[in-house]
Amino acid sequence: MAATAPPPGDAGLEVSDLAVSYGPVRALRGVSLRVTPGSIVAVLGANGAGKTTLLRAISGTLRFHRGAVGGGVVTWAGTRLTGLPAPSVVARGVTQVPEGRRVFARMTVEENLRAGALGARGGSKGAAQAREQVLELFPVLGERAHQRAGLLSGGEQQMLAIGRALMARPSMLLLDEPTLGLAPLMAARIAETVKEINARGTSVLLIEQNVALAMSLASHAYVLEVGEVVLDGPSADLAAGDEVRRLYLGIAEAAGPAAAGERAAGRRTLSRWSA
Amino acid sequence: MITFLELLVNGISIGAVYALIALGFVVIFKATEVVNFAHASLLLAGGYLVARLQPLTGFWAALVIGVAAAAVVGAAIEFLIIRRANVASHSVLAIVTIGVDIVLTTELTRQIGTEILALGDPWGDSVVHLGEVTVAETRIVALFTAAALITLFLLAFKYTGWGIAMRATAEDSETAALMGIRLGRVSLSAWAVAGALAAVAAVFLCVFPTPGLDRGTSLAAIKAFPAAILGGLDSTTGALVGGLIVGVTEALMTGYQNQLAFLGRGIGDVAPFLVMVVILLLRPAGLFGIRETARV
Amino acid sequence: MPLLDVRDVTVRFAGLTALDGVGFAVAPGTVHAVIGPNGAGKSTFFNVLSGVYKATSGSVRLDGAELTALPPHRVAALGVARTFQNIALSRHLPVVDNLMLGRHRLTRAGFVSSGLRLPHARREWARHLDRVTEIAGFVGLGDRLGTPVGLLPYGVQKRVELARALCMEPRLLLLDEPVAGMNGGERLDMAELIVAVRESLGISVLLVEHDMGMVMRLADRVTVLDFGRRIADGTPEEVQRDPHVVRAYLGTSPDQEDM
Amino acid sequence: SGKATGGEPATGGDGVKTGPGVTADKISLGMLTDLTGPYASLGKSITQAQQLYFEQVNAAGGVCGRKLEGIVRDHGYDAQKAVAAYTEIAPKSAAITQFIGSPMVTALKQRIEGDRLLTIPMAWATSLLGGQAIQVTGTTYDIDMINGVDFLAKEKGIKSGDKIGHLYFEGDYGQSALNGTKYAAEKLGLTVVEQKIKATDQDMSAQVSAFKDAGVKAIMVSVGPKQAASLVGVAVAKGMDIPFVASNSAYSPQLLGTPAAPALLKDYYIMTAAAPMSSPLPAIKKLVADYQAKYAGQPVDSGVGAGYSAAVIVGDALKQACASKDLSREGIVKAHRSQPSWEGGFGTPMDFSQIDRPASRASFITKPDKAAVGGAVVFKEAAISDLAKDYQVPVG
Amino acid sequence: MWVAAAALAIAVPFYLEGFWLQTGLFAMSAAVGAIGINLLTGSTGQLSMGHAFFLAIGAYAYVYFSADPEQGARQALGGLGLPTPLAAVLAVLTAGVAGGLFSPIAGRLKGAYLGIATLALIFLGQHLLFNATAVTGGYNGRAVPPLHLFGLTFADTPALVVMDVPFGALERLWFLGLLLVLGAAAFARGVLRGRPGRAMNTIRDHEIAAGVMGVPVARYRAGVFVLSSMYGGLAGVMLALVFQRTVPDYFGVFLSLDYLAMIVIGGLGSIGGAVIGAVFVSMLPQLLTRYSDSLPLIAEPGSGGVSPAEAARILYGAAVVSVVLFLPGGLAGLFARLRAGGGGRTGRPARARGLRFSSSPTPTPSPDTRS
Ligand SMILES: Nc1ncnc2c1ncn2[C@@H]1O[C@H](COP(=O)(O)OP(=O)(O)OP(=O)(O)O)[C@@H](O)[C@H]1O
Ligand SMILES: Nc1ncnc2c1ncn2[C@@H]1O[C@H](COP(=O)(O)OP(=O)(O)OP(=O)(O)O)[C@@H](O)[C@H]1O
Ligand SMILES: [Mg+2]
Ligand SMILES: [Mg+2]
Repeated sequence: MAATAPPPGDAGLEVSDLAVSYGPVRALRGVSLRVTPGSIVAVLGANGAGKTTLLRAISGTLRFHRGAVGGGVVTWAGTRLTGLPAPSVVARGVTQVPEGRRVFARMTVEENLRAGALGARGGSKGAAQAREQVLELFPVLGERAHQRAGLLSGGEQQMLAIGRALMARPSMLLLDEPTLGLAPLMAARIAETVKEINARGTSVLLIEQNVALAMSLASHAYVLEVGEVVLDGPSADLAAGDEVRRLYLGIAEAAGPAAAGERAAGRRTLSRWSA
Repeated sequence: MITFLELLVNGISIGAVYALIALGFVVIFKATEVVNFAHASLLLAGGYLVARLQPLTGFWAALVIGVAAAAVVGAAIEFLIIRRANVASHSVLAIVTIGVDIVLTTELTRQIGTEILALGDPWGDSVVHLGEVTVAETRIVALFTAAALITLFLLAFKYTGWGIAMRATAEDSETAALMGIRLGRVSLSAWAVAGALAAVAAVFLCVFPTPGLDRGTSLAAIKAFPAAILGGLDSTTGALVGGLIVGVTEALMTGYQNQLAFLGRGIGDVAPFLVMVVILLLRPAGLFGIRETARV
Repeated sequence: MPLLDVRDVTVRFAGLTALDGVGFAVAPGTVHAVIGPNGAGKSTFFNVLSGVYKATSGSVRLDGAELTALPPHRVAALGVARTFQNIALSRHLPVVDNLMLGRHRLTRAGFVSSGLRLPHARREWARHLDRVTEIAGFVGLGDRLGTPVGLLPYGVQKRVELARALCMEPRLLLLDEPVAGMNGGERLDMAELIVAVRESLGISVLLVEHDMGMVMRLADRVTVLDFGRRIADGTPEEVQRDPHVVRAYLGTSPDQEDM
Repeated sequence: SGKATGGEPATGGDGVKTGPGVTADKISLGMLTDLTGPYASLGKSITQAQQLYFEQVNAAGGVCGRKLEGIVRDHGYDAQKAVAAYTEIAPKSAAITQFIGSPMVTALKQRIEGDRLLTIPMAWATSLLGGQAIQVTGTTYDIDMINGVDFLAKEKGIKSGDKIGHLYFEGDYGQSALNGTKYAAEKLGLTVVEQKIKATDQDMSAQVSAFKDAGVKAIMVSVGPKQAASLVGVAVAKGMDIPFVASNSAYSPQLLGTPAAPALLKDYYIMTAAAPMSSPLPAIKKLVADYQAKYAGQPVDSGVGAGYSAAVIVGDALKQACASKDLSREGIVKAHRSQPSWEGGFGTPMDFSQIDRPASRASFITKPDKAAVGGAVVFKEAAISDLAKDYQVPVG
Repeated sequence: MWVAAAALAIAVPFYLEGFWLQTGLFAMSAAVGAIGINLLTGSTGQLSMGHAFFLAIGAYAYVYFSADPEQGARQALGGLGLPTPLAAVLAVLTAGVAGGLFSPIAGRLKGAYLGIATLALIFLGQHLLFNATAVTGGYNGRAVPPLHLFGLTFADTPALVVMDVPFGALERLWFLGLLLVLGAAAFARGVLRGRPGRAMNTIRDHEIAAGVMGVPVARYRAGVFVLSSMYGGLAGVMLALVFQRTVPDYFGVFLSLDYLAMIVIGGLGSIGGAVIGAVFVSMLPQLLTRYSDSLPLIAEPGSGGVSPAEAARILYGAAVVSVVLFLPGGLAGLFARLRAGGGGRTGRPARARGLRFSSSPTPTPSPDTRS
């Protein structure tokens, strides 16, 4: 959230024609997208569409999953990120909050935050500043500073994960499903926080299943389907499009609970087991 | 009573040496979650280097160079093998270190051959009299060294970025990388530190009251296992306490073996392991180890 | 008589009270939701129910049988099955093996009879494999039985978890955030599945979920926890109107207001 | 199948009956040694000395017109490897000139006797006595210790009522030696304070404390060189001014390069049946010269003497057997056992005709000496103490 | 192919000399032991460094149960003089009981902690072997009574000649050994593929989930430990029969480590892997020693270079390391891949997998993972 404004005329984050495979599994094919400096861009898509893979390719963590970039490039502020190891990506100001929080369970909250600052530029003064801002965003982390992170609740862990990533004072934040498993209130809080982080100058690439929330945050959205970008555009336009509503936004919910119940009962039955 | 005190002091003094060895295990375990069975061979390598250099350079220079060289050996193991091992489980890596240990120990014992190499340390066979009890000066030095190093590492793990990086890496290397931690460096430094610690421990293992380094020296490292475990594999304080418990148990059981003849002679070698089992029954993660509380 | 009767359950961790005198009852054949902010103690409560944690005090009775002092496998033996908030499957094993594990409590073959492949062990295996196949088909995993779980997408893995729980032929099914991380279509699918389970098998379902739409649609009754305490209990409509609940959990965001 | 024809004794063209390991021009001799385990130093010296002997004999025309050939197998002091190595080389050996490790010899004792294969163990435990084929050379550990206790009583002022300590290794070696000490102590009215250790133990501080506490007046030492050095070093540092009497395995010349040297040079005695390498005996002088010529720069320790004399014993048995035109295994063992007073020039005469007694009861007493070849010099010539004379050796 | 393998196995004793038979028998014993520890370490994820202890229990219990009491010159040796097959069965059970006695530890600990805790068994075991002389014979060990089964004695005497080949102890034991290995492997396979195997794998992968699914985790851990101990005990009995003598020094730490090396080299969690690893680890030093004369690089013993035993150790250590570095899945995985690849072409593994503790082979997944 350090307000390192991108150089003028800069392209922000640019992904072009990216292909990624895990051994024989081709997870991404020719994906191109861009995040203009200072904006929030959302990526939507069904489970397994390749959203996480996209973030891994940007942050340089594919190798932890035996995946490899098969073609295309990722650039940030004009420099090429493809092929760099994760710490070098962090050093260039791009930080990812991993899917599923992944806090260091055996370390205290405080130590988790310190770990987040390890790859940052700017020395201890910068770290102290970042810490202050993180605690301002998430006061609960201050209250629980000396508790082991593994014992926090899911929401608390999600806050810690975001806070930890902010400790590196990124200019580009990659968020992978930050509201996963969060209570409505908390999800809203996180959304607010993302807005606030963005307002302070950090660009955000957001992956989110809660489409309504994603659309309300992002200025632009991309829809991934089986490793390919099938739709993109300003989020307002996308949210209005029928096809998207039906396919990805689960608007069929509108049919109501009773209808769902009937359909299910009609389609699926399981006999009782008698031993 | 004098005997008891003397045995106690002996036990504490040898325990300090075990603690130093155990500390090496703990450092690697904390940083990589690997139980390093190659520690025994690192020990032998460190001792060997010091012993070989000592006639040429004198003890202190040999110690410095030897410790540095052992650190390089440790780092080389990490760089050439551990880093490249394509495993999902830390237990498998532990078994890999057994392989490393076999190769290194075989080659080193071949080099050592039939010799008993003196370390040429400045303490010689002088002893310190504490009342009626005598202890070797080397052991007093070992005790202070162990206490100092252990405190140092305790603080380092808790408060330095290096310590936090190590622990983060041990827990979840991918996420650590996302924090900008350079995994290779962390693991390399852990192994280098373990190598250096092994060399220091080897020095104290091979000076008076032992005549010197020989091919059997590395076997003593086995005693550091119960020391490391009963203290808690991830605890530096545990290494110290564990080392002392093992040393004292061993010394007392050995010293009183005539009174304990019904347990069979040579019980002194078994006793530390029995103590370890009892402690693990009561505290499965060791005295100072953190019990893994799984959350689902 | 309620199927599940929870009275005054308290769980303390060093310096933290995760559950504080919680009590409620679940009627047979109903879907009962437990909701609350993050860290309210919902998963802790599930852990108590399934024997993973010991309650500091209080009692949980299933059909009159006291559960609180039992280890997890004894609780399972009484017919309590659950899924996990974070997927807990054997990633390297194929789906079918993960599901067959659900049959563990219903089968008997031990080391000796399996090792010697005694006829009754083989018959047992075949019989239960049939049922597992049936359940897999019901859940929509019929064509994935041979696939290692680790290769399946997250949403499908969630369904494997549900199927594994069903394979235990439970009387009480605990679902910890079954649709977290799913998109709209998948959520719908899962909701249908839960309805179908309840209707086909008539078992009780205890549901922890943050998706309020889903809770409102599925639950017959809702208990709300906050800071380990029960702050509300009632039908979905009652709970939704409860000001405590709105303040602590739902918030006053506009889309909730007009719901 | 090739296995169908067994290795039955046959008679060669020269009228000499032959058995396994003997062909028309070659006699193969097995050597089961330790070159990589705890006894590697001993094993190396023994093996080299024996190879030196074979070379010398072959240069002089061999035995019975046949060249001697050694088959070396290194078992690294591992029982399984030793058993495997024995299984491999026994069918092709006429005798075994060295077999290191009493646990290994014990493990194979029945098979060796069944195979009638003359074997010289490089171990001196009484448990190895009692068979026709296995020949323990010189004294056993217990007799050395009896002679040692006798020496303490006669020359070091140990008297009835005193306590003496004994530090010994777990196993055959230590146990045999302890038996000797106990026997002598009982005869002389002494009390034995025992301390048993393992080969992996390094630091003898606790043991010294226990000895000191018990007030021992002397300590018998039946451990490895390293432990002996630690014992003596710690004891002297703690101000125990007492004599130490050691079995021959509890000393190695390398110790004189360690901090324990002064303590060892002070009051440390080593009991041995073979004359030390510094002895002026002509046979030993020649051996030392030849060995140093062939293996320049390598230490001439007691293993050289032990190995060489064992090879000579086997060589002499082969020569005897040749004289009676029977190089079958039976013939070799019989020829060997027909020598009641063998004298190879290595210090003590040996009696090979009795299977249930050690070949000799006389021990040299030697002392460490930096300048001497092999690091030890004779302190007292070989002699049989009165105690040892009457001693009934436990067999098996 | 199976017929050819069977024919080969049966023909071996008619052609190969004692050394080979003995080496083969050691490998068979090791195979049984390795299958046992693989059930524990490979399939259940429980590291054990105490396997040698159970081999010792098996070997010594067999001797004690089958030998007649003996009044030696220095020490009396106890014995029950039971029929030898009964003694063998009881010995295996005794090893199981010994494993059961350790179950408070085996059921509660895991990973490195259990590994090092089991090290205590080795030291305790050595202490007992050396000190309980009336049973064990102390440092001398004891002679092993040959097995009598169906009127056949598994010893060199009485002499037996089959098709002109003298059938000594080794030849006779060969067939028994083969049967035992096959039986042990078949049993383990049944266990792994059956209900217990799934429970074991889940304990390895997710302990809490296993408990919640109704698996009594501690009891299962203890049970697998007992089973693996019994395999160790059987391996010990076989070893004793081949050795014909028990030697206490043999059952030390290094033997335990050898077993761990076997299962890693062979392939964790797989039965075939355990057998292949056992053969590799037990044959390698023997072969190198035997052919030391004709191998380049290896020096004549005593000549100062790398001796055969040293070369064997180094190769063995290097094998453990390189398998993990280059052969995920161990030798068994390599064979499986070669087979899958139709011999020449290496079958591309569906998804590069690291070495892991696992059981059944992974079927080819479908790349299509759309939900
Ligand atoms: N380590 C891996 N090895 C093999 N295939 C993988 C691996 N990780 C992901 N995949 C596959 O790559 C594809 C994309 O997965 P990814 O995790 O990127 O999806 P996602 O859009 O993030 O899904 P979700 O919403 O479930 O998080 C999927 O088909 C998945 O099965
Ligand atoms: N094993 C434990 N030790 C200590 N504290 C714990 C433990 N398990 C849970 N807690 C604490 O108990 C509280 C309740 O946690 P729990 O996981 O039950 O919350 P939850 O209601 O499931 O939240 P979420 O909706 O985020 O999953 C949290 O504050 C958490 O930190
Ligand atoms: Mg994802
Ligand atoms: Mg929860």
